[in-house]
Amino acid sequence: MSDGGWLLLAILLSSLGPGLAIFFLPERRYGLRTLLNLGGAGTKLVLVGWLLLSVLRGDEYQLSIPLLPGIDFVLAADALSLLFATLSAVLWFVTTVYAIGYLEGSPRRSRFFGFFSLCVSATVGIALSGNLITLLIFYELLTLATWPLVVHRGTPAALRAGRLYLGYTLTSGLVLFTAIVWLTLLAGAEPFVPGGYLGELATTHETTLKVLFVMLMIGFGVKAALVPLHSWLPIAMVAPAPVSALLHAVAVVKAGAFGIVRVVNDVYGAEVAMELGLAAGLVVIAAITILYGSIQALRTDDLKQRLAFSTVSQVSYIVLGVALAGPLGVIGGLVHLVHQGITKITLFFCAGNFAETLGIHKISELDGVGRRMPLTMLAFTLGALGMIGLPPLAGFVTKWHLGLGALEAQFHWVLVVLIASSLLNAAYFLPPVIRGWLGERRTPWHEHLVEHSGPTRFETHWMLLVPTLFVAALSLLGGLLAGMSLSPLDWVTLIVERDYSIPGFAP
Amino acid sequence: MEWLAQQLAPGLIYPTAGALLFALGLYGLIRRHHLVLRILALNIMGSGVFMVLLGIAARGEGAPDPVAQALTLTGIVVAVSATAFALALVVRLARITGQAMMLPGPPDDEAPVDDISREEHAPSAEYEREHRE
Amino acid sequence: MSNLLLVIFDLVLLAGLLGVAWRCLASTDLFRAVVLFITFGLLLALAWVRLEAPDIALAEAAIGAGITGALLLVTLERLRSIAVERRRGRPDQPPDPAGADALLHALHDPPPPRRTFVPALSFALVVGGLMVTALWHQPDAVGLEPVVDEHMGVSGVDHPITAVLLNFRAYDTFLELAIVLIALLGAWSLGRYDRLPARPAPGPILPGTLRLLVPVAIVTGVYILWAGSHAPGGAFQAGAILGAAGILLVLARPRDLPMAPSTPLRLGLTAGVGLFLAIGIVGLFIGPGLLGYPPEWAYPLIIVIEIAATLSIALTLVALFIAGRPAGDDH
Amino acid sequence: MSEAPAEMLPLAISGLVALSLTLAILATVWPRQAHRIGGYGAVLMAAAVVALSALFVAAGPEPESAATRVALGGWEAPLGVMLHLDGLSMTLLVLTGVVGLATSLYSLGYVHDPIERRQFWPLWLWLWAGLNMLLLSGDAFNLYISLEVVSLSAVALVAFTGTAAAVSGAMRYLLVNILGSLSFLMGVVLLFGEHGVLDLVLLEARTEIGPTERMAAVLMTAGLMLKAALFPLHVWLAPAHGSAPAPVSAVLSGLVVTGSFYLILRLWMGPFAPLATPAFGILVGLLGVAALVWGSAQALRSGRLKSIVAYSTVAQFGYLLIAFPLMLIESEAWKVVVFFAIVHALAKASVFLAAGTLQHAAGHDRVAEMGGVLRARGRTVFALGLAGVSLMGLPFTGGFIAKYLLLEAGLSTILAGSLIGVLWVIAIAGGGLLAAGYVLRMVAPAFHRGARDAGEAVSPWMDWVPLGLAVVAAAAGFAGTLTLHTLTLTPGAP
Amino acid sequence: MIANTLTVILILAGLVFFAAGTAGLLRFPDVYSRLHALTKADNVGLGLVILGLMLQAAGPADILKLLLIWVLVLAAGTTAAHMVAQRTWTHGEFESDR
Repeated sequence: MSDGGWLLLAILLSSLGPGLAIFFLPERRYGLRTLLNLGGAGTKLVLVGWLLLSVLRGDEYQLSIPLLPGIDFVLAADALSLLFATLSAVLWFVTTVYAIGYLEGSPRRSRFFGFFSLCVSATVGIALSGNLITLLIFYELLTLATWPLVVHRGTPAALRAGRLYLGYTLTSGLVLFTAIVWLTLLAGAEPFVPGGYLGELATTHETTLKVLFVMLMIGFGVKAALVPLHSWLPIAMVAPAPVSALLHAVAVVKAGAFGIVRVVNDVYGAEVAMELGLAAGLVVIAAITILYGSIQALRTDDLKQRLAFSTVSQVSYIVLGVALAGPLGVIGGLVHLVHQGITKITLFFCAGNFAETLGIHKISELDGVGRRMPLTMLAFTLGALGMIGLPPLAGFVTKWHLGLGALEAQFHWVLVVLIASSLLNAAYFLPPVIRGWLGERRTPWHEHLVEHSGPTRFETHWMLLVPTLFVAALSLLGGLLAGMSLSPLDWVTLIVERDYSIPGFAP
Repeated sequence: MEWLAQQLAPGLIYPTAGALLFALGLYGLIRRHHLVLRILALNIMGSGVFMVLLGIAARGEGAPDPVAQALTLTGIVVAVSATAFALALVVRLARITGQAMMLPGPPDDEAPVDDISREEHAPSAEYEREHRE
Repeated sequence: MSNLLLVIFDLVLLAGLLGVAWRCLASTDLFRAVVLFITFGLLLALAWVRLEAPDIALAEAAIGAGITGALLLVTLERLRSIAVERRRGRPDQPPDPAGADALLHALHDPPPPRRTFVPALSFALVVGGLMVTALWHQPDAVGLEPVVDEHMGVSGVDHPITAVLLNFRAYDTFLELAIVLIALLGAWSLGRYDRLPARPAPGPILPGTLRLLVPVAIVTGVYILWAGSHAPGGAFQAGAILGAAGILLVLARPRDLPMAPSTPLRLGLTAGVGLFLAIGIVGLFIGPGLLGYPPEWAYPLIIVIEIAATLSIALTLVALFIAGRPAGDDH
Repeated sequence: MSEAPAEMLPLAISGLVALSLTLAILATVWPRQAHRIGGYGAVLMAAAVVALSALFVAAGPEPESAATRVALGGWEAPLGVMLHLDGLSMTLLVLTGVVGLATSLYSLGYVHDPIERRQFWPLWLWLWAGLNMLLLSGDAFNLYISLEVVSLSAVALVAFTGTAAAVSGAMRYLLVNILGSLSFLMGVVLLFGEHGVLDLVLLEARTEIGPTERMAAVLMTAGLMLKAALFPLHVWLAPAHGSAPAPVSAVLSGLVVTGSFYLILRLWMGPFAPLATPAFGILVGLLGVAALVWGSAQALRSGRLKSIVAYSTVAQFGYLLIAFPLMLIESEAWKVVVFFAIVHALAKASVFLAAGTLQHAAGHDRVAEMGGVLRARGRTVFALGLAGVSLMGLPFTGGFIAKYLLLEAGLSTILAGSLIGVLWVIAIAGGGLLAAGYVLRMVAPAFHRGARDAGEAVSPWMDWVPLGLAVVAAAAGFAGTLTLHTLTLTPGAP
Repeated sequence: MIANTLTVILILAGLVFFAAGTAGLLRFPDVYSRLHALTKADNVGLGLVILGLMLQAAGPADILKLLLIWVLVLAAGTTAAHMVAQRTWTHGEFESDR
């Protein structure tokens, strides 16, 4: 327990503790469960904020418990982990509020929120893990914690989705497990070191490292939904809205991307990745995924399916950024980690609202919804435009830096891919927006929520609306105030500046 | 002649016979299916082992090795207690399944499972019926 | 010359043993198999006498042939009565006079199928052959006999086998008594004792002979127990003889067994094991170690343990013969 | 201070043996109080084992002279019987103590019928005493006798429920046990014939490669494989463990079978060490893979909860066989195997106990119809899931650490150049997936939509003990370093 | 010296009786005659053998023990014969004997 280790542990336990307590809470204890939930989320937010400020000042935080002779369970807080941890903490708080509203009166909520908190602790664990083995431990824990949420509804469809999800993730988990054991055998259980710790191994074990990289990519690729391994994500959309919002927009998918970022930057290091030609391979896969995701999104009529396919392609932006291995590319990739999280969660919240309030699942049913639910439709439009990458919004910042990164790394054809994908984004995001505002609703709305739990003061339950608007505002500010200090972009530049000694980087 | 006598010293013939008895018992165990016959086969294998042990003890001129004899005595008593319990089990199996032949395969999974922790231990019907006469 | 005679005797005896064993395992009628098995036991006792191991011969005859034979015969009788009972339970079957074909059914094992003959025989021959070759390669190693003689002075008894059993390797003997007890606990856990199906032989002959034989058996048993400290004999053989006497008593009056009160019966059964451990624990603190006796107290302690062991073994063997929990145990 | 614990050790070892035997005898003499004797005795025994392990670790001599040998009755090695305690037996004793305590507390609730209690507890305490003696014994013939004590009491407990399946399973188990013991005894007799000595340490000094050793090795290993139900000789395990009462099958799958494996390990590290050839290792490894596949396939197909878990025992023991070739190439791998066996025993015991509670609540254990009970009893299903996760080898459980070590051993054999190592690694990794398959079959119905019916009332012991044991199985992950350190204190280990 | 020759003669005579008893066992048609042969011939045979051994016996204790053996075998033999005869009389021949 070296210095400041207790803070990391406290962050982890702030969601694990309430989570386990909620498990054993009988169903009717509504008040205590909400208190525990929000209390946990709040404490985590405060602790992460404190950690953020102290890491900004440059303090060092580390916690290591001996697990096996020579192998330790290490938690460490560097700038990159803070980025992901803050994103998770903030969005967890918002999604908890949303989930409480969404699951009003539905059965088995203790079990839901128990696993929900387990998920977030696993995500924060992934963010704070100091070496590959700890990352693996939390990564597999995330699989176990998310499966019950995917099958929460208990319908045959949900269980089939769950089985597929487990099939993909467990198999890839085993490949990852074997790869990490092999790597630890070769290079020892080293903590993450910016610029990679493989050292002379890169020269002696050329082919082994290539094979290991492919295995690691398969391991992380499933959660990061790279093309051949992505088909579980759209099918897992059968889960309730808060699950698909937090997990499939933020926790699970980002965990995969975050793992790839760690491997490329902190295990192999940018130079070794470029030398072995791995970065180039990754760029190609990322590009394919971006295009494939967008095309698939076009073809589905179901709103959540479309958002799922858009997540598949958006996450590959992050992978693309990191794979470009140039400073600007990495900045583009990392900042998209935050922007995509915030924007996508807005879209999922809106989709959840439409489904919960008016029972709308298909895009074709969206005609004239703007008139019935103006605020949610506004948030949806902001999210959609952000995704497309219009200048004032967050999406633009990412695509701008990715473009510069591509030029810097001489991958000119990547620029074409970016432009094409932006057009495709527009192609599948604009029709719902246009339908929402300009469409005519001939038949009266089927008031699903009102029947269910009586009239609401605003257009829908306040606990559904407030989080949506909050997150929409965040995505707007992320774009507008990109230049300000403590904005996502600024923090990412700090990361790249401090942690990545990439040759020839002129701030 | 002398070589033959030396070869056929008890220290060699009896262990060999013991080994043959062990093999004979093993053969019987594999071939026969009736449980009582299988228990007999196991007893014969046991006697084979003890014959090898006492044959070894008889090697050399002096009195046979007391430790080996003590082991055999212990072995015999263990054999009789195992046989007694096995026979009690055979009788119980015959009472339940009506035959004392062990079917080769394991019983099917759908066999009725009555869990002891649930049923109160009422004196079994047949016990009552017998005692009433 | 006499060595040659002995060799001939050995060969004839072993041939007889193997022949009887083969016939016993090959016979289709169980009653014949059991009778042959008892003969096998007696021949075995003869073999142990030939190998100058009188203790083992005594034990083999009393336990191996006697008690095991009795257990087997009573099991056959129980199987027969179960078969008759089941047949009586099925009205559709033709009534059978004295359960003759039931006897046929329960105590008859059809000859095994031909196809398993070759693999079984070859497997057994391979195992036997390997063992014989291993045994033939063994040197004429001298066993632990000299070591035992060295320590005989301290062991408290003059007979080497009793010294090994109750002093040098007391732990094994203790566990052996425990195994006999566990076998009984196992038999008792299977179910309550069911009335012995043996049909009492009418007429005064059996009770009369018993009145003559049982006292003689008890005197012999006690003699063998006492003789154990300096001559072949000891607790297990004595226990077996007393057990045999008990079984004879049970056979004489199968219907109305005495309602043995539960606690004294249990105390009797565990006397051997309990006393052995108690003295062993005392030995742990004041003696040389667990299950060890202070040298000067060795002889009396061994005698006390032997008496308790004989009592326990006799009771356990009789209870195993009855093979059912006494009714008293369940109230 | 460091030498005081070393002197206390012999007394503590004899004391533990004496205590376990006294408890068994007391329970036999006073059947009406047997369950109280059993309950308090279990706590006492667990405390004694923990104290002994504390003494052992405190004494902590360097590996060569770590073994503490106690001469029973004061008679030294060739003549008397020696008790032998070293790292290997100490860790397994602690495992026996933990699982024994959990099973005893569980049985307080499970066997509540006054008449059955009187039969159950004496047999169970004799079984526990037999296991302790088996782990402590250092004499070949004494091992045979302890094996007999364990086998007889185990068979009696399997036949305890009195159903047709239980009694026929027990009969098959008894025949297998007697055959195994006799072949083990024949091996001991052959060694005694050759060397005239029974003590394992003296035997190890005198054995060299010869026909007798080879024959004795074959016989003793075959006998023990029969008892440990290792692959080719495993047919008896599923019906016996499947139909026994829950606490009994927990102990059987956890301790009794692991005890026999411990003996195989002890023999192949001691007297038979020179005989192990790579070809033999590969053969055993292939058997292990076959066990893994066959066991998992049966578990995926079987319809009853407890037979799924029983078949999974056969499968998981495939791992122990796979590890044999690893041991021949990488000498440190034997510690990994023992750690895996320990973690498997903990996890398997808690799965069986949880299955027992569910069966008690539902009145039957057909998986297809247990949805209602599974949905109602969240705590037991959580225990089942947590222990199942440990069986799968997923993180934050002992199973994960064990699988990590196994994979590390497998990969280092590949790095050392043996090509067959790839098969071992694939089998080890793939095994976890198969385990996920059948654990999911047990846990998934809990997440189906449908009615919740809590079934019969269940005593608090039966509700909380499986969860406690599952948490202990998970926490075993953190005890990795301590266990491996204790295991190194085994002299004579490669 | 005479004792040895006497012993040999007595034991040989005993063996003759044993042989007769066994021949009777194999040749006689039904249970009762076989019982008859066994108990009569073998007991006399045993008596002669024990008489022969008594000559070799060391002290009076051994002689009495030998005598005790003979008495016990006589008692056991007669009871067993009676039991077998009675069972055959009441329950008919054993299946295997038919």
